[in-house]
Amino acid sequence: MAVMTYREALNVALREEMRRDPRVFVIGEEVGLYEGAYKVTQGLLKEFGPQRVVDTPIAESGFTGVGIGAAMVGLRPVVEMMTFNFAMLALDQIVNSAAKMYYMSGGQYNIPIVIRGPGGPAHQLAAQHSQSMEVYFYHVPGLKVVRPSTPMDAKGLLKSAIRDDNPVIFIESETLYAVKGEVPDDPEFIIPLGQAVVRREGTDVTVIAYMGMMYRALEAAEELAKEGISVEIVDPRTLRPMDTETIIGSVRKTHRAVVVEAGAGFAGMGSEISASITECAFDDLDAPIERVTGENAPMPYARNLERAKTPSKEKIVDAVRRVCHAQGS
Amino acid sequence: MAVMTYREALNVALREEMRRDPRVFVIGEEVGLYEGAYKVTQGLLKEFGPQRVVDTPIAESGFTGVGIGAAMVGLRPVVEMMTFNFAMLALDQIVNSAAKMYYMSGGQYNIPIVIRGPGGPAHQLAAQHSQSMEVYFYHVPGLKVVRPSTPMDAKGLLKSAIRDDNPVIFIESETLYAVKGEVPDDPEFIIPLGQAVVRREGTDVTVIAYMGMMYRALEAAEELAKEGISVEIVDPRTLRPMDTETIIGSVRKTHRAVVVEAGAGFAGMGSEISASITECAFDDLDAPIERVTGENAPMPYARNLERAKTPSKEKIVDAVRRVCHAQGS
Amino acid sequence: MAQKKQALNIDADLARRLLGEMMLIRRFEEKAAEAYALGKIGGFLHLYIGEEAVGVGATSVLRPDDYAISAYRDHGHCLAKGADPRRAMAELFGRRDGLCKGKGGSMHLFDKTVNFLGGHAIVGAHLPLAAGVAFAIKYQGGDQVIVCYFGDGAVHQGEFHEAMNLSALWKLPVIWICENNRYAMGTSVERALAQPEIWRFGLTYGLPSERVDGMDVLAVREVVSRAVERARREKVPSLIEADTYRFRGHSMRDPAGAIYRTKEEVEREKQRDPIVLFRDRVLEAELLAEADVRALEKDVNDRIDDAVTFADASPEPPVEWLLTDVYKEDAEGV
Amino acid sequence: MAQKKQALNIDADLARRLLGEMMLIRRFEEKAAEAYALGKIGGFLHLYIGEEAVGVGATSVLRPDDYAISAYRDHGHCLAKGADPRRAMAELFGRRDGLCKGKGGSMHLFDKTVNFLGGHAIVGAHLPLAAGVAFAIKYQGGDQVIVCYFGDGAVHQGEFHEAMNLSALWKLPVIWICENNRYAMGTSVERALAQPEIWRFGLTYGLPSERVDGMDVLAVREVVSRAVERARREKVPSLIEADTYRFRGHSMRDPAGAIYRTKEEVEREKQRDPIVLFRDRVLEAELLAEADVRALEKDVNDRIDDAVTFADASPEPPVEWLLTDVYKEDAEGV
Ligand SMILES: Cc1ncc(C[n+]2csc(CCOP(=O)(O)OP(=O)(O)O)c2C)c(N)n1
Ligand SMILES: Cc1ncc(C[n+]2csc(CCOP(=O)(O)OP(=O)(O)O)c2C)c(N)n1
Ligand SMILES: [Mg+2]
Ligand SMILES: [Mg+2]
Repeated sequence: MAVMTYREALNVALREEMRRDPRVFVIGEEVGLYEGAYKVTQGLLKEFGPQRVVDTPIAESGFTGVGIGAAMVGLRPVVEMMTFNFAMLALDQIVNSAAKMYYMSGGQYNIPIVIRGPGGPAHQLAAQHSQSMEVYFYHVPGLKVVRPSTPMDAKGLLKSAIRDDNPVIFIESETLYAVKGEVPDDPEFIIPLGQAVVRREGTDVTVIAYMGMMYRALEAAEELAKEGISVEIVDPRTLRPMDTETIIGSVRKTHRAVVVEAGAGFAGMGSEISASITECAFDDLDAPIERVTGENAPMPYARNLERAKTPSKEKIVDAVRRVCHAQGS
Repeated sequence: MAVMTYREALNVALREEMRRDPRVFVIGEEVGLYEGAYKVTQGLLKEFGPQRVVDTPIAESGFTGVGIGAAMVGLRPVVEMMTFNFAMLALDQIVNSAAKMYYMSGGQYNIPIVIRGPGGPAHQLAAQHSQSMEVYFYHVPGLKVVRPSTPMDAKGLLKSAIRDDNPVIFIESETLYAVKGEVPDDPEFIIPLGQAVVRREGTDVTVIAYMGMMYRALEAAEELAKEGISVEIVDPRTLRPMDTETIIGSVRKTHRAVVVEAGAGFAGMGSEISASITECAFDDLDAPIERVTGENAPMPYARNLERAKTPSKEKIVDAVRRVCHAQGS
Repeated sequence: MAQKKQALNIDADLARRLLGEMMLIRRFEEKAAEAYALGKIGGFLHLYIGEEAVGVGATSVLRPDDYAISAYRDHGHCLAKGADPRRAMAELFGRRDGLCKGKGGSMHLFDKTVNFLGGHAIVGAHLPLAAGVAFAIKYQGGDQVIVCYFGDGAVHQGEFHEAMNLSALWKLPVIWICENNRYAMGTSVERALAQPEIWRFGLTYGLPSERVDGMDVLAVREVVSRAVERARREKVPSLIEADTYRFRGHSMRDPAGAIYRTKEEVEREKQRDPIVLFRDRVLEAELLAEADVRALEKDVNDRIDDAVTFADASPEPPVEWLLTDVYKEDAEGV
Repeated sequence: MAQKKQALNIDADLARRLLGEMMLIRRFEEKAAEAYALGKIGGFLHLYIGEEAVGVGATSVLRPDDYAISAYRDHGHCLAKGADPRRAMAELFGRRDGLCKGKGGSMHLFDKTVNFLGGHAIVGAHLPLAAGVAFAIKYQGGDQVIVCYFGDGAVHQGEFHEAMNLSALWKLPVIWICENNRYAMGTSVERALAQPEIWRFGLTYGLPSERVDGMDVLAVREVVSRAVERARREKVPSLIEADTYRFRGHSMRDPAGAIYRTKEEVEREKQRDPIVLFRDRVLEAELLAEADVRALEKDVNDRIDDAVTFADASPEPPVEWLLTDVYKEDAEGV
């Protein structure tokens, strides 16, 4: 195990997969000469040359379509979105071309593509550059959606995504790139898509959270431990397919659940998880599930408003307390 | 009250609002000379001329942006999406420009625009032309989202949408255009956005459904009535803002709920409604909420597969039965 | 006679092939229209009648390992590329033996066995895909090309610009063929493009660009052949505007004599029928005799009747297929 | 002297105004960079240093009721249009008295009082908005125009094509000004556009199109003035490519001497500093004296210092504002 940053873990994953499979190539804005707006592709141009590390014009729909077309005839593109905010411009290609091609063609053309880049709230990037983008993708049949919270997951899941035969939306985070953690050296280390992980064991309440929110939930759990509330934290890691089994398993144990997500709450991941827990484990629940979500506003620029927009440790703590005190009912 | 089709009701709404307010204009593909791909804009070019009924090239992002820009400086555009499937190409404009402008500008520039057209499953239009598109919009702060199920609602809600000072996504349905119903003649008749309606009163279970699914739910209710199950049907009409009060009120009465939606189920409207009922009325629930949704696949072309993809009366009936028989637990 | 043959610069075999393929497509479309009227085909049905010379002419200079991709008006391109009319018709009928198991339908024909990369129904969206296929060809060191057919309506879209630029910037072996039938649904080119000579757009990107009579199968053949050579040898993309016309409405839901064009215009354009013109030329050049043409006609009719019979006989797809082909899970990549 | 004055073809007042505005923008940006380093400004900060002649020259021929719209590198355009530097700086600081109440930030400056329609951060997306504003002007029977500034990077996007076509097709009073500073982040124009002479793209759509030295405020003024006249009187849109350069990095996170361009290139381009060039010319022409320039400089420095003080003093927005301005509910339309 080496200790490395989340960014380095992604870089290593790309490098290893490109060495392993000559069909894998990287394409996107500034991925080559500039080595990535967030330096995830650092050194790749030097090692693999301009044919496999392809700088593009600012044409998200165009170059995503190029990736999909290339995937139709045997390549395995990794398309970088400089940030996922720009993926909105390529959404038609992702939904109507990538996600449906295998189905429309009756199983003739699958699209082994990874579309990756940072997404989610970042620091004061304001309304158009600081959005939780996964909501546009996880609803879509034909897509897989990954949100890796740790360096180890970043590596293991990106490698799985690249080896997957389907379009995978892989959303990293500007705010996690510098996070350090242990990462296995083994180039055959992968983490299968669709497996949640229990980040912290507990007995009183299950908190489901990923990415930055997972870290906030960990802090909240420490604080709650002091008052005797034992929090179990489940990180889904893959949002689609969702590992409902692990989540339900945990809720069956704790009988209470809080879902945390950075994005706006209306019809988000929290809604889905809450609905599916209710469906599958209604009789196990001792209290209504609470959702702690981003406020229903665009992302403001001002620091204090930005802070207020995204779930805080305090809000998570409060929600957990409410859920736990509801036991009398 | 006149009896007219859903299509005519929309046409009348457009006509009345254009007469009432010279700032209102219609823009989109084939809205003028061709009088609308689905004839919703029939006769408008003749009455209002080419300045106010604007045919566009096939450039969804471009002409939606034109609408938004025009709305910034005082006009009130009604943008027609020939079908909502193509709105995916304009999603960046809708989300990043229209929905956020008022907020980003600190309240200086609001965007009074309506984006309308048919959406949802239609007859054998296959994967790219038969999608439930509301899911891409109702999550977004700054947007309102309407799905009118009847001719009266079509008229009353479209007029409200046009008078609203915010971007409103107004999704009609190919399969409802020919439906007939009573529609008030009064040009000042409007239905406020954000108000659900009880389509059928009942005491045993609340079914929440809109558009085609609402009609199927009505049929299911008739069948269930024969076995002594009394179904209340709530049609939200506006998905955002959602009239949670009416829904919760009904559930408080019936203690059971089934949510039906045509779109794929993962993280859809059913998830949101289920989660919010659970949150607000957990103790009133005698059974877990069930979601009856479109299957998690792209829309197939073949008639029989298409039928299997979308919720049937039978599936609704089954779900209601399950929910009602769960009372023992 | 020899002289006349020379004038056409093709031999009898080729004449028979080109004429036969155009007739096959025409017949396929006529029968599809009938089936639509009978309710055997649902959804949208866009016929290629009148435009056969473009797809047939272009495909006639391709190799089997070359690719083609199209929009929703795709039957002609798919058949020209070599797809079995029986399986194509079965797809239109939504049947199990259809090219796409009945899941795709008329707008989404795909046939991997002949490198036909589909039928795409979002106007403009398949242009970047074509660039991507060309990118992959170059990446893999191949010498294939891809032909991308699109309508004049796709030129309105931003993705046209992005695809032209990327293909020119990266020198990709793609031949862009704009089938300018003068209308995008009810919108004439003049009402949609500030500059309606579409081939000129290519020049802005430095692409070899030209216009061709899309009703003349040999002219199409010649122009595309030059473009294919450039693409194969030098990886230079080209833009070709084929001047053509659709004799029917936009789709079966749009009556032919609609408001946006006059009956006279349609009748006038029908004088340019690519099949009649070519048939007359080969007869005149005595490449084929009347009897040959009649034999061809019979053969084509038989094949299409057979296709309809086949499609009719094919069962609906099993309902379990609703949920197959959503994800590919046998993991080639691992 | 009179002769020299004639050579510049402007009077001392205008010279003072143009020079003063360019200096104001420069100073604003320098102070913003300082504040960024101090952590008073967060997020992305894109400076306009080196490009001042474009925004100032263009705006100088506009009327107050004309509109302007820009991308995320918007400070210069917003100030040139007449926004109060104090409120602009307060916006960068994320404060209550900012132009957008602190909600927009550097990339999203809006000022309705001077018809500045924002700061938009999705490359290419504000071009259709500009066409829409021009559409509304024409609809309302007005004779205003809109100037739309965008980078060379926006030309890569499909929306550029759609906006050019729509504006030309519908004859909209918009002046498209491409600020070609030769790079989109780290990508040179040559690495992004198959045909790198951007002004030529306009010709494809039949737009009057030309290139201008974007470091020469008078040249910009002249070219834009012609375009404004055409737009105002005949509703003819124009495309202008202004040849300019950014002296700093793409944003504060991109060091100036980055890998994608050489130090030598940057130094050479700095010799074209639009402020130095214009100052020297007006001094030489004796339109202004050294003392005038010094006075201007002092005035500009004072105003910007004042802006910083103002911004510093302005409180954070009240936290309740998080949820205001999401929907407008007083229903103008009813
Ligand atoms: C993005 C998008 N917008 C609108 C449509 C609806 N539509 C289908 S075909 C068509 C006209 C296209 O015309 P053209 O490209 O000229 O092709 P033709 O039908 O003439 O072959 C339109 C507007 C669509 N399919 N996709
Ligand atoms: C659609 C989109 N893609 C990518 C980005 C990231 N990005 C921000 S600025 C920029 C470069 C734009 O360059 P240019 O248009 O030349 O403007 P300049 O910065 O030179 O003024 C890029 C790629 C973005 N904001 N929007
Ligand atoms: Mg056409
Ligand atoms: Mg630039």
